[in-house]
Amino acid sequence: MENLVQAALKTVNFYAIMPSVILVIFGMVLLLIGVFSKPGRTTHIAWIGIIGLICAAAATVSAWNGLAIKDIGIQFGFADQVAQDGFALFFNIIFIFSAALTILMSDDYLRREGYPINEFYSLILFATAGSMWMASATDMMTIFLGLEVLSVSLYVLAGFFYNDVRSNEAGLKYFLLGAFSTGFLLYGMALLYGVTGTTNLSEIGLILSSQHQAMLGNPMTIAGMLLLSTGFLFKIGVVPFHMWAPDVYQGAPTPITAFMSAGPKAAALAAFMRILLFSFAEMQVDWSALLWILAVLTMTIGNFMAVSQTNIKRMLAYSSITHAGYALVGLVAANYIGFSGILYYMLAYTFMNLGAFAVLVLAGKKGENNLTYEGLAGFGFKRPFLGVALSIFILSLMGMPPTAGFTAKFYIFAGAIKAEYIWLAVIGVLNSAVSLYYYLRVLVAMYFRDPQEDFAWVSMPLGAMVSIIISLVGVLYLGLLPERVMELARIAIF
Amino acid sequence: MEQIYFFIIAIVAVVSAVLVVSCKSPINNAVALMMTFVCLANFYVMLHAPFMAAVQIMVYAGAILMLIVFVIMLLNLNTVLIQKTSHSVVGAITLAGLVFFQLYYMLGHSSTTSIKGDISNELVMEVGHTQLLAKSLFVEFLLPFEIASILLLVAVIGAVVLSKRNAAAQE
Amino acid sequence: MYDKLWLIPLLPLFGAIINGLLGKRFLKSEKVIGGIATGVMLLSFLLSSKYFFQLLADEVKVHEQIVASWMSVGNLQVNWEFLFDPLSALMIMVVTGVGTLIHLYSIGYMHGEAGFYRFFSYLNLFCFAMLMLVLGGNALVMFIGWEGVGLCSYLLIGYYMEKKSAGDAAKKAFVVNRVGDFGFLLGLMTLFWTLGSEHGVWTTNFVKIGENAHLLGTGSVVVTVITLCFFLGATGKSAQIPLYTWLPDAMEGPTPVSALIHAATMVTAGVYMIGRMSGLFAMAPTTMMVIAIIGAATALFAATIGFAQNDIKRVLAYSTVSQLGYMFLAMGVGAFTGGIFHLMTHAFFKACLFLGSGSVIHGMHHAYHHAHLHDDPQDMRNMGGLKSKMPITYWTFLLSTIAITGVPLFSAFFSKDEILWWAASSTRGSLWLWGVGAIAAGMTAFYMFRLVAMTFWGKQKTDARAKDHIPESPWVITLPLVILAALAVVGGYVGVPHVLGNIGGLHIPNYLEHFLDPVFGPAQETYRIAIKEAMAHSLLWEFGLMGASVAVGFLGIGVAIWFYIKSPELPGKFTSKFSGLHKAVYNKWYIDELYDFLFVNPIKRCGLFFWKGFDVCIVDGVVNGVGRVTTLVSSGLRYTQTGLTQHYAMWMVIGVVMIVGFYIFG
Amino acid sequence: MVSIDQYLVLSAILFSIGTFGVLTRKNAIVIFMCIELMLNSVNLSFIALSNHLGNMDGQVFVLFIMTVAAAEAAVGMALIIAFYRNRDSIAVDDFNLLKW
Repeated sequence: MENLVQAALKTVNFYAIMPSVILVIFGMVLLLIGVFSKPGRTTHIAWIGIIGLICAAAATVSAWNGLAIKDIGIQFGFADQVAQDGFALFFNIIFIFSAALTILMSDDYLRREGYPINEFYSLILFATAGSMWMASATDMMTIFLGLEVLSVSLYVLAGFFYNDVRSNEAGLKYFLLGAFSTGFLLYGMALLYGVTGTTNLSEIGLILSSQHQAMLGNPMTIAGMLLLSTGFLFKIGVVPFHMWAPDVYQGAPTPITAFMSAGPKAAALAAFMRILLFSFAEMQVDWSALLWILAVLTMTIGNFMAVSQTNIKRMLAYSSITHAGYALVGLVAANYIGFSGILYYMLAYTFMNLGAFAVLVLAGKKGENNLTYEGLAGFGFKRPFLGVALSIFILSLMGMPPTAGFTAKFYIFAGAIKAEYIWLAVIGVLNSAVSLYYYLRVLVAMYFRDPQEDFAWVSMPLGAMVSIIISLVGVLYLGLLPERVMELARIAIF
Repeated sequence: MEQIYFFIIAIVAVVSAVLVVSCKSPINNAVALMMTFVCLANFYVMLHAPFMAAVQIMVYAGAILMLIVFVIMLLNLNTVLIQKTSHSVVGAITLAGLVFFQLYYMLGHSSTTSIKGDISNELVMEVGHTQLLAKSLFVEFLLPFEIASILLLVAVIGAVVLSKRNAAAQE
Repeated sequence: MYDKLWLIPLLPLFGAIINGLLGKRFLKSEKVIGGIATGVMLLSFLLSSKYFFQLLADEVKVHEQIVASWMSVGNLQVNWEFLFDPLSALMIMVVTGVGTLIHLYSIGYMHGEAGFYRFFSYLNLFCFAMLMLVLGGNALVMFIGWEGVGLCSYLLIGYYMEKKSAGDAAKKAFVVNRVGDFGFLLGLMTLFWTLGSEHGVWTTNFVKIGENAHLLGTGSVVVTVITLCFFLGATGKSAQIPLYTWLPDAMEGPTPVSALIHAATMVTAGVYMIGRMSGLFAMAPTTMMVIAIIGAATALFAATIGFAQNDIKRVLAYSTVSQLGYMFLAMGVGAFTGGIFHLMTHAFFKACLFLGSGSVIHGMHHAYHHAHLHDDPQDMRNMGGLKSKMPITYWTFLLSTIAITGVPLFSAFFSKDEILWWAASSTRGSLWLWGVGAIAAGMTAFYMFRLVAMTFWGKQKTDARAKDHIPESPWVITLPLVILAALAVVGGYVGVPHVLGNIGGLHIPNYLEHFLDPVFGPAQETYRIAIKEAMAHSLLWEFGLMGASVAVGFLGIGVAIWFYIKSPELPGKFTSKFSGLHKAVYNKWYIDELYDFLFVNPIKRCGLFFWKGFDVCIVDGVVNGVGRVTTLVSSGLRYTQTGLTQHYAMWMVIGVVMIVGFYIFG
Repeated sequence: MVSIDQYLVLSAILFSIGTFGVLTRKNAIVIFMCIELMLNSVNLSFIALSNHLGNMDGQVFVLFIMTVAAAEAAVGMALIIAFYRNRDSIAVDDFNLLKW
């Protein structure tokens, strides 16, 4: 038995998963602090959570520098279970931002809605750690467990308002459909395991490339890949696996909606990308063709459905489906511009979407029944700063230059054009023109309708303001001077 | 002999699986599901994985299913919820049939890898299944194992949070 | 040498930010807010002038300036860069010059409005975007300006947000513009892709595009497609058929906005863009022909609609559409200089006309307000005889009207003549185009003098309670009018055609052509766009055509005066002076009726038909129809989202089955 | 000797039955049970393949799937109870507030 312990210890490399370790530790510390705090007092817990995220960010940056100093692209840990590379670290930053912005906007919101519960923040930290494992995992098992940590946290968070029927419903729907999709995901993994005899992504890639004829054309391989993809496409919210998204996004607490549409989506994309690149690089023709169709469907259907919505949260849910479609375009392109474009896009989307949600969190009354177009009538005049901020986020979602949304879309579509998917790019641009119909309605409501409300309930708590300002800076920085971040995204691609 | 045993157990498993989806009462569903679990445990033994069989019984039949049964009892669903028949049974049968047909076709036209590992049935007999499994689990898959612990922690927190009752109202 | 170029657009942005952030809480005073906004524009104008004159003296005419690197994607490097050449120099002079005057004017016009600070903030923001558009050294920086002006236009049209029509008009403008923008982006993408993947030149830089455009091959399909896409973008922004409908509706905005955005600057962006990429457009004869035809058709068509309008601003709006048509006609026949020339003179006289109409509306509004009436201050049928009430407004308005009608020696005479001359005699033109243009010129003369007659001449038809309270506007309003009117009169002398410049041994050169030659010369030379040999040195042709178009113009003026001034007054005079000649008077009356029946009514009906029939029904119908279909499809699709978990699960399984089935069996 | 294919086909059968159940049953708990059935069929595949291929990875995977199933069961039951408290029902047809 002595040997086993030694062998096990040899594989341990906490440095490779440092950011997530920090988050897990902080998550547990938050639970403990929660025990000793007065019920209903959660502000300090939120800020300690922020400190945890800052530490994780510092660990990520230092890991990045470490890689740069040692001049290596990738570093493995835990017997090749995880990799620490630019790709994982860039996504870590996206997850940290989305978690931090979510926590910042939540504190006041939770009190307003009557659920000041400290476990909320722990769950967000755990979900973020799960995302990080997904992005850095190089083994199907680790990916699966990361995915489950993330999903289970999100099931709870979506149903977090236990007295609110809508929140219950959102949580339950997400849970049932998520578990269902997990079934397909696992079946795919089992088939791949059967074909290759391993669960390690690189080894799968190796076997699938060394035995071209025998393995690549094998229906089991293809079915395995497709079923596996299904699971990830579900999480990303790609048509026709998107149907849970609007309902869940609408019913979940607003900060969680914001969180779900940015961080976890990016995590699923990250894991999906790594699987496609590590394991199925040889089958690129197959999955590009599939994703081409799905990207077009996702962009178009998401857009069309968004047009007739009246609830802004739900509209943003469809818009987030559409944005997932744009991100897929980069995956279809399958060149390094497309891939680094996805990284860049997800970061930009995190800022603009979370920023928009942060404003909506403040604009909502208790129960949030006023988050419709009519409910925002005249908001821009009553609350000038929030109005301008929301306008900038909406313009960015629309893809107006010089905001982050424009540069991100430009990047993605440039990748598609480079890969000669000119029609895909055209459809994408056409879709972003259609998206105007519904984004514009927010601006019209805010600036061209007479105020029906006095918006007296709109306060400006510190946390939410910080999150709005961070998002604004992010959106404008990525729009005006994207060069440095694009460079990082480029380095991050293997 | 083994073939015959396999078929018998397989038929029981399939029949109980059908009962899981067709019985009207949730309790009966649960019992049928238990039956399926036990059949699967049988297969695990046949596949030289006795430890998995034990875990199957303990975790699935013992823990998960008990939890489900408790909830059914707690909500008193046997009487509360009358099963409505679904209007899309035909569609569902078609879809499930298609799923099966595709899987079947796929299995029939493909082969698993020819690269074989070094864990033969004889080795399992000799060293013991549990030890081999532990070696794999704690050396190669230590990280997923750690993550699993976090997962369980998350599940506990989740269950605690969700079963709070009107905490907000009391404040 | 031009190292502070970036300040020119940034100054207005700075003003916009200050007014936007501090205007409501801290500045409050209208004078301070207006002063800041006008001040930054004035500074910007002074800086532009400095550089403009530097450029005049400079040997090198094209200057590229990279401010910072923006993004690099693959082999493509996009910079924040400016391009300063004669074309952009001229444009920034127009934008900042006219812009400053209109800012000044707005201080008076917007006096007492609720969102005073907001208005000036938007207006400054608009100028920033417009200057970015004009100075942008690559297509993406231009696109920022392109989208930015659209956005500001949207905000300003919807400025009177309490009016529902304003909000609708704003939305319409934005949506239609976005259709155009889509064309722009599509063209850019195709150009970028073709140049890059087939010729290895990944660029969006205008200079590089110009240098490498020839790689695409003259008249090739891809060039035609690219330029047609760009032209679609231009029709959206510059209100050409079929995307023009938003412009007349845009008159819901405050009048200075109409003057600045919807007459002088933003709507000319399409013309500017074609000029900027003249090298590319010159390579696509088909596109050029399409542009010329659309331009001529729009010029004629919008002029027709102008007959039937009674709202003073809508007449001017259709007139703008029509004049923009001229500019496109010029671009289409290869008279790039002529197009830009007309753009410039049009900026002067049309801004003056709009501001003048604003002054009238301001006066009428004041009078109605004084008399507690709620009549429409923009309805010309309630005006008339304002000549004596607002003399400065009247004279500036009249001078600009004379200028627009192309009366010799006024500015539009030179610019319009150059366009028409090229339309007839260019290697890309034809006499048909000239004919259409000349008829449109006659119509322009007609409806413009109809406007003057109904507004300033004749009897005052204003409600008696209000008629004595119409004041002349304050100096901040009239000063810009005077300056613009002066420019409208003399602005044309920078581009005197050779044939006239040489009369009597004067030797006035065509300064403008010479100045813009570094920009347009290469394209015209390379693709042999010039005057046809047969007509090149024929004074007969040139004077003949000039004479004909001038004659048509005078005919229009004459008809207008006849219909709207002469005949309604004649009967009165007759009855008072020669009471015995009642019968003749009555006969005269009948003749007028006959005229009305034979000419006036058909023309009016024609205008009404085009306006109500084509414009409102078909074009609007299509625009709205697309929207309605989208909504319909959307609400149809929406019902797939039944809320039932199992339906969702079913869709997932269907997806899986289809995908797997496709790959396994396919 | 039972061949690997027999196990895999049995697993496919169970998976399809589970899918059918998810698509037709109205009771959320029963749907969850059907999902468990699907996961079990995957487990069977994994263990059969693991035995066939002679390596342990598949069995380790099954251990994790069981852990996940337990975690999901805990959270899922909590969600079901919370929903039941507010709506007095766990029929999926009653998850109908969020739609369109």
